[in-house]
Amino acid sequence: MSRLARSAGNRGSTPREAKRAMTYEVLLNTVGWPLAKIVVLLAAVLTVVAYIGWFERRLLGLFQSRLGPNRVGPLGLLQPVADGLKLFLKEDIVPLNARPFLFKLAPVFAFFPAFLGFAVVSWALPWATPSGRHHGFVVADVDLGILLVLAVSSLGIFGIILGGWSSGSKYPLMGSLRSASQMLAYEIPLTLSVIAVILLGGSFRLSDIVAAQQKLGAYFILPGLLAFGVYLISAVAETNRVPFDLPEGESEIIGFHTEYSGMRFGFFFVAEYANMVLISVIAASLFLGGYDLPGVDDAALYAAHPNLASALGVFAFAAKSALFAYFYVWIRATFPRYRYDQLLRIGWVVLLPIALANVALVALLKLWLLR
Amino acid sequence: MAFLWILLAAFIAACALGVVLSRSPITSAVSLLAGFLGVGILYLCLRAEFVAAAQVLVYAGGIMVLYLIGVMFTDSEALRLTRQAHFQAWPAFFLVLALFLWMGHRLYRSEFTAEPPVLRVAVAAGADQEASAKTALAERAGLAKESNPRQVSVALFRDFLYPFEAASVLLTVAVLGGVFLAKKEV
Amino acid sequence: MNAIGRFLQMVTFPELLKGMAITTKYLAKPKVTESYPDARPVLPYRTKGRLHVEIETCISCRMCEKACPEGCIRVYPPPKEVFKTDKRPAEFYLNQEHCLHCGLCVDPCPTGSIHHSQEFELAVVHYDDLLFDKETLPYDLDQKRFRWNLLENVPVKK
Amino acid sequence: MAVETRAEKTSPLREVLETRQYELNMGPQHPATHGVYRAVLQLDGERVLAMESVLGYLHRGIEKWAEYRTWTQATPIFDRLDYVGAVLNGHGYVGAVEKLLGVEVPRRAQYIRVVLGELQRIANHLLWLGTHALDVGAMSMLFYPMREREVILDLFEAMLGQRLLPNAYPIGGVRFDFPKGWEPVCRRFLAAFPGRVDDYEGLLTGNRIWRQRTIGVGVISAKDAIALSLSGPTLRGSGVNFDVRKAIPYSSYGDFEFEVPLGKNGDVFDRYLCRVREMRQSARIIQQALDGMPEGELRGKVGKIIRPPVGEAYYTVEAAKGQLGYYIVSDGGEKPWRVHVKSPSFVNLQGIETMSRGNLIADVVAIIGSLDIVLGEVDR
Repeated sequence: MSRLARSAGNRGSTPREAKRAMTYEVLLNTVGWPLAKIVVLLAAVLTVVAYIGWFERRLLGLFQSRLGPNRVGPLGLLQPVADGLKLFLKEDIVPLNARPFLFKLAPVFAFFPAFLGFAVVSWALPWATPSGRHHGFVVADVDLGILLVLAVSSLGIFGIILGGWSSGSKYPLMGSLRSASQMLAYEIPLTLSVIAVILLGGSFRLSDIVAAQQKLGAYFILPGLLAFGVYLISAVAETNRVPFDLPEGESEIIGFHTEYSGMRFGFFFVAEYANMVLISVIAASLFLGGYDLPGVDDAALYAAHPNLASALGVFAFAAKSALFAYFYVWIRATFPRYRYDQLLRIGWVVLLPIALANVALVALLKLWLLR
Repeated sequence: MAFLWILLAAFIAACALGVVLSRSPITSAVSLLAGFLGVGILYLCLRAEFVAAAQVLVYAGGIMVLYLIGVMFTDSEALRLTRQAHFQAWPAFFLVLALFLWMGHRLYRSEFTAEPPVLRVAVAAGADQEASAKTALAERAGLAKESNPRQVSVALFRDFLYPFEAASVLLTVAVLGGVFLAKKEV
Repeated sequence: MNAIGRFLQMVTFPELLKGMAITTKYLAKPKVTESYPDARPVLPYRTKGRLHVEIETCISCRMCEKACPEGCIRVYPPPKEVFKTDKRPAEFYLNQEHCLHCGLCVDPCPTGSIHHSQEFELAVVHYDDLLFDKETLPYDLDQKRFRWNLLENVPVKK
Repeated sequence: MAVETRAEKTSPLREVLETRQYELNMGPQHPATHGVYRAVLQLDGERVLAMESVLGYLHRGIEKWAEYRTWTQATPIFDRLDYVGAVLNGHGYVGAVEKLLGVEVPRRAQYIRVVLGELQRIANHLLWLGTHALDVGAMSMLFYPMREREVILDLFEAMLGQRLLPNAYPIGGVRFDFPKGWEPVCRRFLAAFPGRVDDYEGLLTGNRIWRQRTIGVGVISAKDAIALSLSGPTLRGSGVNFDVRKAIPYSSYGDFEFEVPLGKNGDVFDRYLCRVREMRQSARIIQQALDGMPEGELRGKVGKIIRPPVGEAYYTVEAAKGQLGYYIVSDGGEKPWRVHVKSPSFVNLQGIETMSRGNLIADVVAIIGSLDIVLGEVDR
């Protein structure tokens, strides 16, 4: 490390040293910074995911005239730690009927896609360092950001299907069947509603979509109100939450993870909350302007105080995402659960035509009004 | 990069063999899934991110789910015990071998150039169109820098619009036929 | 008109919003949870908690023993010569493990020596901790000062 | 048809790929069966083709148990039949013994029994509402009714000393009068209660998800319901006007004005509506009973040792689940010779096979919920 630092300091003294400095520079840009970003992002996301569980339970408690978890630590803030510890210490049971390899693989399949999607989310305007470099608040600012999220999140279903099937039990099997048909039914409206936003924004890249909203002067929730509604409903269905929590359906079929215990169950659990966070974050940046500060001219602020704008942007983004998380909990506190056939009917007969028509509508809107 | 390619190719080939050789249908399906993902990564290496995303989204996320459901709900233990269609194995082997040899031959004989087919067609048609084709090419080169989805959309909606639409008609017909068949059985 | 109204109701879902308003209403209201070990509940006087027996006033009449449907009370009167002067039981066994908390033993007691207390935390480490004899019987110091008025079931100062 | 026969001949995989039914054991450990009830479902996909109830996991031999106790000692055990409607159970047994003894229960005691019984009915329906709604997925609806039920249980504790299994009545009357300060609390509860029921209805009755989940599900016609001798709200949901409180008024129920809510279609939704409306009616009855509470004795003339004359008696009350009947036979001794319980949950459970045939698994859960069974009473 010290040698590297020295070589960077005496830049260009000898050709060999210069080459080494360049290698160092390249390594830093291709491996170092992305890795650091990934670590920071993963830590942040994991913390948020852990506390979204606490948030949900507390909020549900408040909705239901009770207090929610408040025993572990102040305000119950250490509850996620206790839960995690409990899951880790529990016995890991593989049923006799199960297919051991797939049974063990399935939670991993559920776990990783849920976190992969965060890589393309643009959290704020780039952070400026004193040396004049700009670091984007994004791990991979690729062309097809939102498309990548959709593609990767569609993989999460394999964890559920394989987990349910490989348990070798009827209840999880039914859970995984429900889950599979539900995901298929709601993935299309979800994608179509996102496509409407992509049409409005003119790019797959999330930062471009936010920039387009800033340019338009209005968040896409206004021109894409229908898309927003479709997105909201199908996102609830995609994350298996009330009123579309049939794959779990804890009073009916207990769920695809009936046979799981310990940390393997924990993986599913964390994946579900990670998906919830991801879908809130995506919704915030697609429809509510992401890190745009409402009522503030972001560009001017960024020109004056770039880092202040960035920091405020992260907070605005978090607040907007929390709005969605609150909404999900609110819904969970209020509604009963749909039935399997009703759920599929809503997906295919109601949401899909609306989403299709909406794409056409938004295209016309784009052609005539927002040129 | 070449090393990565060899690794991926070996992985995909292994997955493909797993699909064919495995006795348990669920293992076949899972190896097919792994193969799809491998191909997706291959596309990523070729800088065809859009195609990679589409591959994962459509094949891995959509079609494989249907396969898996289909396989899951058959009695796979009984299926494993029945020897299926063994009389077809040898003819199929020779057929595939012939196809493989033919494809290898074609690949070996063909020369790879950086020029896209449009230009070659234009050159063949005459110097008159060459200029317009060249401007198209220059435009494409500009696009290549710009973005991946745009390239795909230009290819689909400008260069190959008719094949694209024909394919969509074909798919619609297939869907209708599927619905028809399914309805009849119920 | 009716059809239009129904359509409007379908797309604006007022009933779902009403439900959400109700949950929001309770979000702001005070909560009903009692944080039990921190805040001890104040139990009403008639609460039938653990049985307490005042051996000092017991006259070994064995009415409670006969009344108990589970047979969890055993009273052994003292020998006859002692009984003439001192009616306190020679031994008194109480099996709290089988107690139904029905209160049937309290009704017939002529001296009000056996009664339910407000003690409700009956969890013990071992079953044997629920078996009591004369020495270990729980004994309510607060209620010792009172006699039991059977009809009214209210405490009366001695 | 021709295609199919050819396929039959040619495809060796036909047997493997054929669509088959399968059997699913729902319970005895299942969150939606409200205890240790087990249903064996024959399923085609998620559709129920046939259903068989398997009972007896909670059999405790309560009827036999009572034969080994004196008449008085047997009272607390009948609380444990339907452990969420204990006061009403006790009322049934005590009433039967009083009938056999020929004891006149004082009017004040009768009114107190009405008040406590209707409170218990509300408490039972609240618990039913919470669990039923939770089965269908409405989570908050578990907690809101529990909050009100807690008030009722507190009232029970202040009045009877216990919350759940209070051993409420001695033979011949009631044990205690209302304690000081009890009536105002009860009246306050009654004043607030209709608003709370409005809230439940706001969350469920109009809600389209709830309606879709319950309307047209688990239908049983009035004819079938009578043939299966269902009773209580389960029967009235099918539109049959039979309520023991009206048909055979006991314990001065004739003095009070109340309606018997009836359903129309006999589906889950109608049974739900019946129970919710019944709660409002119960509150009305309590109000009337508290207003018109007569003065007087609390207990009729009953000896310390109860020895009913040789004979038999049948006494029936409208318990929370339906018609609860006690058939008792005395041989003139201190102990009952025979106590037989006609328990509403057990009888109502007969209807489940008719109701759930052709429905989905999720509907079976809703139907079990709508029957309001308590396994303690089913298996006795």
